[in-house]
Amino acid sequence: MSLVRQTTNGIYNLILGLAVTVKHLFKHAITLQYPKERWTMPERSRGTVVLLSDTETGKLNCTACLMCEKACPVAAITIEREKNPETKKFEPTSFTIDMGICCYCGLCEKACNFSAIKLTGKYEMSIYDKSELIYDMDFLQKLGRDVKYEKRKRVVKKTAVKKATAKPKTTEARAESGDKKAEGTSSTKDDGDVKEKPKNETEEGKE
Amino acid sequence: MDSEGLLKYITEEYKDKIIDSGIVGGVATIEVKPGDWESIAEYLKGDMETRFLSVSNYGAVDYREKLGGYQLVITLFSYEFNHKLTMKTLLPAEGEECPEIKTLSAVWPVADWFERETAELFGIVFVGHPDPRHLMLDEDWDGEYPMRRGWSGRDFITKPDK
Amino acid sequence: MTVKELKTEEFMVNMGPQHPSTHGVCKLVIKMDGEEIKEITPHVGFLHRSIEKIGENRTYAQFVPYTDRIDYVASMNANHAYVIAAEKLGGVEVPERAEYLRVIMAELNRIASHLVWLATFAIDLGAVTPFLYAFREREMILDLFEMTCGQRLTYNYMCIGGVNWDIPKEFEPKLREFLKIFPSRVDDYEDLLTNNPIFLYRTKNIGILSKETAFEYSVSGPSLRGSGVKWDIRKAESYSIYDRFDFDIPVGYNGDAWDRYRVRMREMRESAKIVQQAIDGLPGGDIQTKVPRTWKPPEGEVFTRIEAPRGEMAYHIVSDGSTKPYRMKIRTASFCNLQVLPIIGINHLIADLVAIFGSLDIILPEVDR
Amino acid sequence: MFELGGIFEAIGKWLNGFLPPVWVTIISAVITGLAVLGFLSLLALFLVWWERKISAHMQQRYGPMRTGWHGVLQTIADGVKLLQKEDLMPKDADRIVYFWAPIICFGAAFMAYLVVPFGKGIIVQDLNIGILYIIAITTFTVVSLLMAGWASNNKWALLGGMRSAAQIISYEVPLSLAIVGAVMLAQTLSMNGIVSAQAGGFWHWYVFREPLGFLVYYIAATAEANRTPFDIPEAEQELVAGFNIEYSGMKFAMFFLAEFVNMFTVSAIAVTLFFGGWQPLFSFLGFIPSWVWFMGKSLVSVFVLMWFRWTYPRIRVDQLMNFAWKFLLPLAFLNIILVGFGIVVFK
Repeated sequence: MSLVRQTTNGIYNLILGLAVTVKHLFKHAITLQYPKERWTMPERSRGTVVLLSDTETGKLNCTACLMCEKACPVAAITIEREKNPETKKFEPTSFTIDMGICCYCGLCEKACNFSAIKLTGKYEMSIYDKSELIYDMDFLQKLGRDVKYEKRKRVVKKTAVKKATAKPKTTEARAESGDKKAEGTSSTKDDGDVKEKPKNETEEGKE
Repeated sequence: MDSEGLLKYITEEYKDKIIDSGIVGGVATIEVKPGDWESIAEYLKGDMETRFLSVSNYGAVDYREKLGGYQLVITLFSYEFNHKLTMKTLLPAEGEECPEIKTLSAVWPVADWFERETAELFGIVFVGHPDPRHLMLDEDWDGEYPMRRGWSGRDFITKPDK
Repeated sequence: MTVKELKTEEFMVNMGPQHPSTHGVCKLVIKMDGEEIKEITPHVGFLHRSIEKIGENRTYAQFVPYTDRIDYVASMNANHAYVIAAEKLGGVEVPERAEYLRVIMAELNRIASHLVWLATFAIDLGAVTPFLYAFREREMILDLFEMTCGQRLTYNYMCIGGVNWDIPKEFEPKLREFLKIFPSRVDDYEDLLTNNPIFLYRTKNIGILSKETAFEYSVSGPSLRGSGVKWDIRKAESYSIYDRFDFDIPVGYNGDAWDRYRVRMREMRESAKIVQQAIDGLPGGDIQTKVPRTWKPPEGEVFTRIEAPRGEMAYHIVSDGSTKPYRMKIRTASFCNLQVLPIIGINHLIADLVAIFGSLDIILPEVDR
Repeated sequence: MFELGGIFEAIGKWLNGFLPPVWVTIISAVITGLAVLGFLSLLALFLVWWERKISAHMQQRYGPMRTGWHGVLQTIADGVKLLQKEDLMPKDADRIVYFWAPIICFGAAFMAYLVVPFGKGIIVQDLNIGILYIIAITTFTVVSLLMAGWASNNKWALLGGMRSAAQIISYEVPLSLAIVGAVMLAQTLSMNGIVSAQAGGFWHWYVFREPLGFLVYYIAATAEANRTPFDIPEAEQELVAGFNIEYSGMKFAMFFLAEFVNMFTVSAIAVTLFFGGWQPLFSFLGFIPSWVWFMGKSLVSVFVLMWFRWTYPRIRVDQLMNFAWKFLLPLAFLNIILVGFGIVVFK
């Protein structure tokens, strides 16, 4: 008797499975025909890193404070800088990112106080030669030309409650750097031995 | 038993074997002599009051600069009583020396792989281990121990060529 | 030639590192008698990146992206395990909203991880279609993650002191839509597999993991619960804010592959329940406690563990008071769970080994770290 | 109208008009051979595409979409790719056996079509032992799979070959016994004879006379054609790809096409034996050409096989054997007894 019940049960469940697949046969496909159709990447999408420039002057926002270089866990960012004799401010002379080792974590964007570096929704950056993955400053600036962004306001005091829609990191990063300034610049020193980089000339107080 | 009660019980029960004890980060912690490592583990597993049937974590810390040796750390826990215990021991060693200690894999079979990993990465010899092959590293690894402090076999950060 | 003269011989087979059913680069050296398995020797380490050593060379904040890579199928849970440990080490308080967001993300990722497991488990048994169905639902979860943190696989969502991004406006309606359709989708999978006689034949009484063996090998997570042990760190130690939610711990009875399958299927529904409660009770407020950029936790050590989708994930961090950990030991579930494979996989056919391996839900980067 | 059978007869008559009979025989043999080969190649190409589309839509995907309308030319593109591939042979392979295995596999699949009645009068040779011939010739497949598994000198391939030998030989027994039921009812071994015995509406089809026989036949045929849930000789997840693991290029393509041709073969036999062959559903639907009926029914049967494949998990090798010997074989015997009773009682 149990054999009969088992068999009928089994056949019922086999048919149940067939019903599920045939039900899906008449549903619309959910996949995308990739090169013809493309996803719209969400606003926060973390793809290729770009350097942002000022919308009015067209100059890079980067002030070569080396914060992103220090924040990078894989040391993909290399910055060389020079002091502009006129303005007495640092300017980057070379800014390279090795996208081959970049892990797209977004810590550089979080570390930046000047809206100079951003991870964008661009993702089709495949090339044949690995060395072409090392992006230089001009190329990064070119990539960042059409990227919309909000320039961070110079708010020193943090706001208490954030709206869900606002980009919370903006104010936080600001507030964080505010905290840090209060602490003094000595706290940046320990980052130094991650990479052999000049560590004492971080121009935090410049802003 | 909560951490304090457990610690109290264990320190009273194994008074003569425990060097140091305390609560570190909410977990009852005891330190024993390397010679007692295996015997106290067996006791703790068999003790009906503790019933440490399982190993949560088992590894080593290179304390050669600070304490002059490697510290073995094993965190035990008991499904039955839901309590944890960290047991430590310091293996004195200097330089490139490989200290020796008795294996725990007879007590908890899971310690097998933990010890194989610790052995190859720290250079601690587990005496009596049933299968002392390399686990993570190549079979023909050159004999350096990568998890030791100051190991500089390879640079961890590669810079792009300029 | 008489029958007596015919000799049979055991032979060795390398299953992996390139084999479709080892779920990554794991090599099993199998001694076989015909199709019957006599001995299994796992060889791991192909993916060894020495993440523990990397941890000693990175600041606490810089290490978060690396935790994504430990268990890339459940990165949120891996993030969670690490930030909890670091916060406990430094005594950082986390805002309530951040805790809720963490729980939502961790539970969603648990569902996603179990869906990947279901997909690969079904495909191991030869059923290809559930694979695509499971990935369809996983895509919905990944879309939610992507709109929140911008990535689909390695999220780097949690940071020490909270979470990096607040959820966007369109997150909540999408999540509720997902929670609404998800149970019916799980029903679909169950129709395809659970009581299918072929599936039952392939998984019932296969790879029985007894309670005792599970204890000895510190098996954790759904594989342990499949053996009938009601043990879940979310309940037993109640890290984060899990004590506020109402959910069950599904357990099996025999510890065979089918029980482990059932436990995971039911766990997906329980996780959906937790997410529902969390999104309903999501408070407003801050999402991050300010942690200085070069954060130095006090000297000391900490041991914390969480219930990751594959089981217990624990961090043992030793701090010497500098910006970088002095030592970081990561205990992952797969590392211990894989060790029972030579015990429970023996005397089965090679087709069963594939089923057992699938039912244990091993992920190799977690074993090798 | 549109009956193809007439065309072949007309060609024969026309040739007979001016050629000696020997030449007619040779030419017609060549023509039929080429026709069957061409038909099967097209059929296999179509079936491969069809399976891809069915599986894709069952999984809410599109499947091939680029080559031609909805990717109809995809299989041809794949075939061209396979042709261009290097023909690899493992160093320690048994060269002769390795070379011949795919040819025998494809040849056996091809030969079965000699006696399949595609429509009224469309049959290459109506042998009076047609069904016996098919059973005999399809068994060659197992030889080729075993050859492939052995010659590859690969442990996985050997396991696959052994599995296939065990499986196909086991399932041959219930399969043949299920066919016996239909033969008893039709009182003939000729394929055309079996079809004509089921004339006059669908209630005369043998599937309603002996449903048990049909069930046993269909399950055994699924195994015979190496389809999921009985595709254990290939079993990509366990044996990587089983017997054809070392094959590449055109040799692999031959195995691949043979699998699809075999799938159509078992469907065609199922249609012939149990669904009235090229007979229409109702006799008033007779204006639709008979070959359309035959192809339609066969493709439905093929669809069901594909449907199985994309729904079920794979059964284990020992369970497969148990199922054949302990379940299907008694059922097949029961079917013969029931059919015998039926013939005696209702005659």
